Amino acid sequence: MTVNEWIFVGLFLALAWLLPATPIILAKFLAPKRPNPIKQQVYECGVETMGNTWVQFRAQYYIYALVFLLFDVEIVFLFPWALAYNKLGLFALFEVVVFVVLLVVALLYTWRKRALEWSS
Amino acid sequence: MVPLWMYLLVAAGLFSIGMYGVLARRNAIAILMSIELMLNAANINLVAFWRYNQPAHVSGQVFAAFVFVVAAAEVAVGLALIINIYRQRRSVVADDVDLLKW
Amino acid sequence: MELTVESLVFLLFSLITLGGALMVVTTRNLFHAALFLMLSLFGVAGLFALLTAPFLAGIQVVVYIGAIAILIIFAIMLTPQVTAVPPTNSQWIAGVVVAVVLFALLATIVTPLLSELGVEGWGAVFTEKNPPPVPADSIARLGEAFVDPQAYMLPFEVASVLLMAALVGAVMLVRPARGAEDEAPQTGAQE
Amino acid sequence: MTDLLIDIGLSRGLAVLIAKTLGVFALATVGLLWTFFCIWAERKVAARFQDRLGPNRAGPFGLVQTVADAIKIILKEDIMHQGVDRWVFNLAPILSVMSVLLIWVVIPFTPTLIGVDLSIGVLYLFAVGSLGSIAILMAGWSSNNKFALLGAFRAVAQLISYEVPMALAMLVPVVLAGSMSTQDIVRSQHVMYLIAAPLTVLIFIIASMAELGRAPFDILEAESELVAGYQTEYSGFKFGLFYVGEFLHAFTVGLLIAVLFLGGWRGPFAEDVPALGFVYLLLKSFVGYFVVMWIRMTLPRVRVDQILDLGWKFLVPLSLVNLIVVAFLWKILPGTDSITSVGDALVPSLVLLAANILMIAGVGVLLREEGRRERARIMARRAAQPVSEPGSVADTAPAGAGD
Repeated sequence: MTVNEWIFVGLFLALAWLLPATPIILAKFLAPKRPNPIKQQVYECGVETMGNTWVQFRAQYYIYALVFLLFDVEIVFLFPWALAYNKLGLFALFEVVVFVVLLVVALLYTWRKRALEWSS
Repeated sequence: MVPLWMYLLVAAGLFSIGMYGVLARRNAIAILMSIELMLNAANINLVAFWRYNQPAHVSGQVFAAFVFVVAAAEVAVGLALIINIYRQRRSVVADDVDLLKW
Repeated sequence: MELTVESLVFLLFSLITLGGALMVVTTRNLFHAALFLMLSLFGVAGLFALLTAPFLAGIQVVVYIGAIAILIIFAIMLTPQVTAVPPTNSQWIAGVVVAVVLFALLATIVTPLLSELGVEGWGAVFTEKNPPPVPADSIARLGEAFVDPQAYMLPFEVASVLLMAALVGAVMLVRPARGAEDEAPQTGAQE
Repeated sequence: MTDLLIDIGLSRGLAVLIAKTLGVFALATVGLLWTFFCIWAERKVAARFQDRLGPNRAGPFGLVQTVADAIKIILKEDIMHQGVDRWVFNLAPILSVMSVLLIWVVIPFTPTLIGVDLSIGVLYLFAVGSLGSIAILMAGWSSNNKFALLGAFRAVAQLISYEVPMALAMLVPVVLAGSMSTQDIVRSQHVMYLIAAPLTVLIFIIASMAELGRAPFDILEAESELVAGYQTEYSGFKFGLFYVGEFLHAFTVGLLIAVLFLGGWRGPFAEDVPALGFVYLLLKSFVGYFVVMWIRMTLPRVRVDQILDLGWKFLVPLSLVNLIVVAFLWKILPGTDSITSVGDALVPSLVLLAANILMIAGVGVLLREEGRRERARIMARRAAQPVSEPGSVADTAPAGAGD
């Protein structure tokens, strides 16, 4: 485990985006550009758009993101456990079961409270 | 490697920026983001000290990992509070929420 | 500081981190602030990778960029005042002063500047440059430590309890009140 | 490569840097060009599924069709309508392609050819996978369009819901191999993990389909509801990049299935002739890719609430149970911590296979019961109120035909 293994990833991040960016830049020179006010309107099935785009969203989205965040953190903790699994005893598995069950209880709570319904 | 104090300096800068954000931003969500910056500054310090002083021990990494848990819980509940307040008062400006102030 | 590849990379990631952070606290547009927050936290992930903590770098991206940032953006959309309010409040000058003073204090404590100038007894000197290498099985050891009753078993389980409490509490707060649907949108369509 | 550069008189550091830079460009270029072939292959397969011929004019078997399409799309006007957030708008398609290309960094093509064998390989896959949702949010937000924004939000809700079962499925190979490095996972598959963990593979495929945002999970761009979702305002090559990203992702799912569950480059003589390993990997990933296409061509679109329910109320609990059962059996079976040959791995794999079949049967029974209850509920509702629900026609419309 060294820092060096990241050199390739770093270089990839630094350079590889140039490839998808090239056609965009190329298109800037090649593609025609004849803007007019009607063409530049926001697309809304031919109707002129009304009001602000940033309409208020339902809280449902937030609840899904919330459950996701907490499960995400849990999974991240499972990774080192899975890595060391062969060296650990059955007791370690039991601990992880407790760890997982606690969060599943929270999921069940959310479920029972009907917060995980799309149309509440 | 670069000397340890450079990492600490970056963390100090990040913490100060976060501090400014907490003090000066009006929007409660922006304040929460600034708090995230401060938590990250603390995390940089934890990891840097672990790396430079006791890389053979796991404690530093373990603590940093628990900071992630706390950060996640804090953001989840904090944003939920903000959303709830927004519902009741139609505002996310932290100064408007002064019911408990005297 | 001699110019090695490592120090250059360090400099780059520090600039990303601090620059992104500065934009977070100064940008007017909250959505942009959230994007800059991601950039800044990505810089921190880079610093972790540079500190030979690849696992933490991975978590940083998964948890912060993949989850927390999305949660923040969702919350921004739920409270649509993206650019409506001025970004700073009346005490922003005081905020600048506090932040600058704090930074100056911390900087004098952590950098060897003062001890080089001859001031003794102020701050510690953190000039270690060549720490011992990180053991190759560091992540596996982390996994063992999490479930070892002698080490971090209790915090590990408590972390799960904390997550559970956070989830239940946050769902309780956000869940739309039954029946009384007070979410009449003032801007029209509601998805 | 590095040695060659040192021989012609470069310093070691510079030589490594140049070699790696070339590697980066080679990998990214091959990845992107490969997409051309994937698009052609998918169109051909889709055509066969729908009893058509597919592209057959440009070049032999229509192979050059995609190139022609690319040239056409690059010459299209790139419309920047009013109110877009320029920077974010332009960055989103690039990020969308990058989030897929970055996966290729840790794919072991042969025993020796791999971008970099990260020690946290699988966690890296998980981390990179989450970048895609950021790209979608950026695209939807910067478009200043209600359809785009709603589409982006639905898409992200779907993506994040399926990231959890996907990560839990990826944990199973980590448990079995005792390593997060993709190369180690391939090396330790003396018997493919498909045998040991078929349920995991199923979960992985379903979750990946949802991550792809393809039929039956294509509410991201449900034409009948949201125009084109978050891509609504994109035109010209920026739209093309989203398109490329989607097809590249579809093939990458095949690659991941091959690497994590089908033994990657493993096969007869692959250790001795690395090129052979590459061929095996390609064949295996086309198997995975074909399954993905097959599902896409066959199943109709699922409603948004059904998608989220399927994710949270079915796949997440199932994948947690699956992970724990596999881990438990792996622990109590003797000799699983020192597997070095096919013989060592065979017995535990078969036991796990039996357990998996039991689990799948159990899940099947549960699903049947649930299906019956659901049907009874619908019948009861129908009886109470004979008018058919509005909107149900659009919701169950089959997915768009071939592209």
